[in-house]
Amino acid sequence: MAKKRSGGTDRHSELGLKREDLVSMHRTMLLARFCDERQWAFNRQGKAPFVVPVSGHEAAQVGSAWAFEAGKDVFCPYYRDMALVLALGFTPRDVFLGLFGKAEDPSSGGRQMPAHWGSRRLNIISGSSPIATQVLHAAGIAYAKRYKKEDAVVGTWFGEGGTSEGDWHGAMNFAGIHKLPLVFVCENNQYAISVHESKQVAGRVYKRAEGYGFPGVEADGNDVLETFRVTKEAVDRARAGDGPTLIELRTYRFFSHTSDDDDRTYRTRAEVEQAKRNDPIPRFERYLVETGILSEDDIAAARAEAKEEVARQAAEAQEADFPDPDSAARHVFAEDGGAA
Amino acid sequence: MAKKRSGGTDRHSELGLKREDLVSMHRTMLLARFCDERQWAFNRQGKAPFVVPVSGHEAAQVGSAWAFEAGKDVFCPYYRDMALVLALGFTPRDVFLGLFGKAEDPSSGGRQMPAHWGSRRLNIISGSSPIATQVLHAAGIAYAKRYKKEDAVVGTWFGEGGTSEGDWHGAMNFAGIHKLPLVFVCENNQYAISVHESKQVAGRVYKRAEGYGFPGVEADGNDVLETFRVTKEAVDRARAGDGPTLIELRTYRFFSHTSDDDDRTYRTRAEVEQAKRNDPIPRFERYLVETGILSEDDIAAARAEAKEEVARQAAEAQEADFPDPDSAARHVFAEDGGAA
Amino acid sequence: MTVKNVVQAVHDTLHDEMARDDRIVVLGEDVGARGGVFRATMGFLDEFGPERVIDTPLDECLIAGVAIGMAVDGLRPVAEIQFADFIFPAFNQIVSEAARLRYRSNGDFGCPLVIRAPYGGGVHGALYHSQSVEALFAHVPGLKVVAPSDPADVKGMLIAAIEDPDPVMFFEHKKTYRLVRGEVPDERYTTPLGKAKVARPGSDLTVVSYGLMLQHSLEAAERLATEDIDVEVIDLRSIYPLDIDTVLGSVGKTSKVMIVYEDNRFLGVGAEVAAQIAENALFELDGPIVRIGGPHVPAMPFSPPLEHWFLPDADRLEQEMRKLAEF
Amino acid sequence: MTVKNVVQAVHDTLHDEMARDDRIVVLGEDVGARGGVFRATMGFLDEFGPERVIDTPLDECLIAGVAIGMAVDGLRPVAEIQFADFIFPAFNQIVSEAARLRYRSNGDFGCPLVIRAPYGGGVHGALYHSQSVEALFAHVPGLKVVAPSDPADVKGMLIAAIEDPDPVMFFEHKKTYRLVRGEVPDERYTTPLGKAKVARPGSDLTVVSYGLMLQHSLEAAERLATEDIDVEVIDLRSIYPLDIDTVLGSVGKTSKVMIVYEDNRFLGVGAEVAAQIAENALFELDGPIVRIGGPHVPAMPFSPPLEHWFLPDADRLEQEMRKLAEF
Ligand SMILES: Cc1ncc(C[n+]2csc(CCOP(=O)(O)OP(=O)(O)O)c2C)c(N)n1
Ligand SMILES: Cc1ncc(C[n+]2csc(CCOP(=O)(O)OP(=O)(O)O)c2C)c(N)n1
Ligand SMILES: [Mg+2]
Ligand SMILES: [Mg+2]
Repeated sequence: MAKKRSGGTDRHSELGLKREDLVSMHRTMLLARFCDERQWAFNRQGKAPFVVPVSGHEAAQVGSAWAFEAGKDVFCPYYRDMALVLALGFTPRDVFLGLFGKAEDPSSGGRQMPAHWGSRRLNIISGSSPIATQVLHAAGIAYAKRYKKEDAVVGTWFGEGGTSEGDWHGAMNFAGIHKLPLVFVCENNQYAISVHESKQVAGRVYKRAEGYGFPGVEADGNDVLETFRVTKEAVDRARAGDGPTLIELRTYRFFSHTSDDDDRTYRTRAEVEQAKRNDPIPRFERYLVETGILSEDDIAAARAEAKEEVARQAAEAQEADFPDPDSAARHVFAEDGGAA
Repeated sequence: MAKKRSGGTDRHSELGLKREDLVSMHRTMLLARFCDERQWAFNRQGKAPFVVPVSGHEAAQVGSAWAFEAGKDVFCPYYRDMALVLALGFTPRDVFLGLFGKAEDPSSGGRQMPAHWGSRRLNIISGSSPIATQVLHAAGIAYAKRYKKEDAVVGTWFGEGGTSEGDWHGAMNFAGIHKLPLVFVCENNQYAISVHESKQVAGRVYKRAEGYGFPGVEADGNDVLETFRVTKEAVDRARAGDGPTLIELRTYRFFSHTSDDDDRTYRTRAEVEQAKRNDPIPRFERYLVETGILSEDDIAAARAEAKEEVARQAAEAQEADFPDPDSAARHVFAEDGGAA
Repeated sequence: MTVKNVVQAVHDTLHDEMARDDRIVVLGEDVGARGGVFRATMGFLDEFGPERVIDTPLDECLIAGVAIGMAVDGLRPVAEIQFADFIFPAFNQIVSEAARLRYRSNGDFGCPLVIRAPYGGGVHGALYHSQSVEALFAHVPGLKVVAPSDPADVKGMLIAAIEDPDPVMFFEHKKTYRLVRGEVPDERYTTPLGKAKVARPGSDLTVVSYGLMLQHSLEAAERLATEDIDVEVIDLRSIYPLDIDTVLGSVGKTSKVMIVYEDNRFLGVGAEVAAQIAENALFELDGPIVRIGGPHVPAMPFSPPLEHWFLPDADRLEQEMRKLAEF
Repeated sequence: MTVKNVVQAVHDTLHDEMARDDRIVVLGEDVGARGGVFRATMGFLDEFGPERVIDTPLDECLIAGVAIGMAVDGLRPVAEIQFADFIFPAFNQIVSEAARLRYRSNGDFGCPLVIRAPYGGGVHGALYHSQSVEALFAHVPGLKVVAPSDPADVKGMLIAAIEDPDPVMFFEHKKTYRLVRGEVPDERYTTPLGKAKVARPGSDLTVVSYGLMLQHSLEAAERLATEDIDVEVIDLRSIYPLDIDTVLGSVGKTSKVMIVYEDNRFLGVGAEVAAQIAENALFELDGPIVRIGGPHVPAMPFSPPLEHWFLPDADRLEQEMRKLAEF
């Protein structure tokens, strides 16, 4: 039912996305953005020692997440993926529990740094700091899924810096050899901390796929419909047994790498401002308005509601308890001696 | 001076190869083949616990070696490269000193397994057993050469199995980013011990290069003029400052992986016999005869001379002394405290 | 009971476990048609098929990382690293990932993974087919590290390792593969990880060892028995958890202790054993705590006289034991 | 003399050495425009140019492997691993290659390489920005491993490391970067690798430490001085070579010894120190050899109460020292 409303071309219907999807995608992007702004505020107030920003990556993450089936598919994200895990079922409260290192932090009970996502319930595999290790786990899981004849696709996310590690090479190779149901999503924001893509990646990321015998595609990572589209194609291929795909989503990170970084040493303000003109959220909102999905007022209301929700849940997380010190000794090994 | 003799098309003159080159290349290939046969004989007699065969790879190694300038260029080979190091200045005696673990073994004084080549004098960088580590050393050396403005090209050799390690990926990436004067030579014999290429390499080796932004070429690894030609082109490009090249030389290993292996578990005799019909030495000899470089008699004489030479030098190495036991404590660290 | 050598025990145990539990897969270099370079998985490909017997690319990082993913998703991978010397490309995946997955997820995820690797020297393996690497892993919280060398223990501990909900590094001394033979019960059983055993009871001197050095220690002890020096030899079997109670019990009896290990001495397993004895039983000792370990030289050179220089044998151990007994 | 903190000492020393020797290049992640995430190479890119100040791809294996190649070809690479926790992808290149190149070539090739890495906890760095890794490398023959924590030592030992013809692992405790300040002589000098120093003389008890724990030990010792407990504190500085003579000299005087280290206790540096004391000075001791080290738990959880649980502080060391002194 592709049709124009208010003069905008409907690109979502042919992708199988309904109005509710778009509204929900928009809300998820807003939640991520406001969680990010809120966590920076806590950091400036000295209440959060470490912040990993997501702003700029919302379209890449939410669009690609939407292409998978929650509850069935499996996710191996990296630290930048706050919007992704929000799309998969994390709440803002969960995010802030992790930020503050509280006992109820679903990822690690306060053991890991913020943004080290994980949840068995949500099929989000616990991630670490060492870059790109998760892509091999994704390959192993994809192999296991097929071995068990389960209908599941595995997605793994990483920055363009992550493509440099040997783990990434190994995962691409293994996935290609076994035609695994696996989707590789590169969020290429052109920097690994301060190192520019030109010093990081010889050639182009998406072009690497051919050398491993499967398709690589490049897409505008700031266009949520586009990131959904290319990922959906890849997920469908994987689910049909046609093997892996490498997707390169080109985007930009608006803030410093983390709160420990100062990006003014390596990026001009002009470059950052330029990139912000391509902010994926206003861009999506223009689409929503043009196609008549939401009015300007609807959007203002959605923004207010999301901001309010984030503030409320952040406050809740702030009140939560720290873990008991002695709990630090637990879970080095299984406690019941039983299987994981 | 490209001309036909005795009906064969001259392919070597336009490559800049003279009669003496061809005779010398032929002799080197023969030396390698006879060293190999001799070392297997020692192994069967219980006189050499460990043998790494080269047979089948002679054209790949000798042709590629000939494209470099000895004394100036730098070499990071792997264990299979006996013909390569013979081309670069190793003598059969050197080979057998290593085989027997004798004190005068130029590579390691008997410390390493046979076939772990190294010689500062010959710019052959000492290699280890862990696969593919040397390709990163080659990248570092190539960087250093350019930094020092020395006119040197670095060559590194590895099997198709070696392309799987992260080190290989890192070296390809670094070489591509810095356009290093580096030539990657893959001796693809379709097996890594027993593992077939189809379980080793997703896609094709030579096609990987494009993903790193530089050329990859495939060539018949059993045709010594062809391996010379493609390598020479790559060396020339590197020397001209135009960056690295990946070369995939397709060949076959005639014997088991090493004397510890038994290839009958994973290769049919028919397959091996078929491959031997493409033996690079008779093939080159046909060329030499057809173009009138050598007569059948010349070839018989060259074979007899090479075999005799190998036997003589092997016997010499057999007589040589073992290292002094206490010498095992030396060279963990520099002895003079001075620089390397 | 059937008499087997170590590698047969590995092969048969792995075979029988795979036959009873299809969550178990083996993966590594040459584990398929070749049956492993030491033949530990011989015949598996034909019997269990290529989906369960996976010839991987030549990339140990991949082997470990993929195995972790499989373990997380409910399989029971048994990965083979062809030689322990080649485990280092996988170091990050093992140490940062397998070892920390449960802890970092506060118990939400586990990693029931076994990594088998042949280690040790005395086989003309030179610098890269001879190393002992157990100490490097035993230092890392979250890993269990075992090194059985008696075929019956190999069976019981391999089953226990596969059943264990956490990652287990299973090191097999390659020289013992064919050298050490023993009776192996035919029925299925497990031998708990983390328990040492008294391999030879004695009263004058405690020798703590494992792997190939255990065999040399036992031989030296037998010889000394003819001189009325009665040596108690303890087979550690497990490096982490370390069964210090069994060691201390023996030391309490003999008052003298020697730790014999093949790995480089400095910060090898003997360092921890010695330190724990020094912390707990200092005043029960009638002699210094003696460590016999590899010199601080890369293990180990190829040429026969050099390899022999590196590796302690029963003769040398006999002398050292006699010296300590007479202290 | 100029008062500097540890990271300034690193920066200034590296800077001055680069200025005098153009064989020196630095390479690592973010060492260029960013000047290193701890600013150890701040300003270098502008001054020395991108050929000598190399922002590498995010691949530690590459960093080590490329640096080895450079070292072999006559440069003097100083590689930075951004956090010691991320050194494991480089483990194979360091342990199999850098450490063994000279030995395996019978002295034909050398590898004059320095690898710098910030290590240690107490900075809310959680499980992957807090680890101590020195023991893993000190076990490996062919590597020198140092961990100075006094700015003057940092200068002298960094120059010595760069001049050294062999690979040196240079570990800098990141918590000391800004915490520890001291006078640094302005002229160029080297401090030999492999020598411990008496950081505080005393007569009742020997405490052996390094890194952040050295600072806590010194503080605890000062407090105990008011109770007439006179603690001698030794700064190991170098893990390999280990200056056991200085330790034994002190133990001979005090008859009591405690080793304090932040790394996981099991097979950490303290194990080797304890073992060497037990071998050499057992009968000079009036108390057990006490090791205070990290629990057998991945170092170290993020949440403040958990991190505090993991990391010993001066209070706890004071108690432990008092207990041993009164033994
Ligand atoms: C193995 C390893 N090395 C270094 C680091 C330090 N580090 C953390 S994030 C990062 C940059 C990652 O860049 P990229 O993959 O492009 O992701 P982005 O942060 O840009 O989203 C680095 C170098 C690390 N975490 N792990
Ligand atoms: C890191 C590492 N893993 C495993 C091995 C054992 N191994 C030695 S050679 C080899 C196969 C290499 O195959 P390839 O690179 O194709 O070279 P070829 O022997 O075929 O010439 C393997 C697995 C090793 N030496 N190093
Ligand atoms: Mg990036
Ligand atoms: Mg091959």
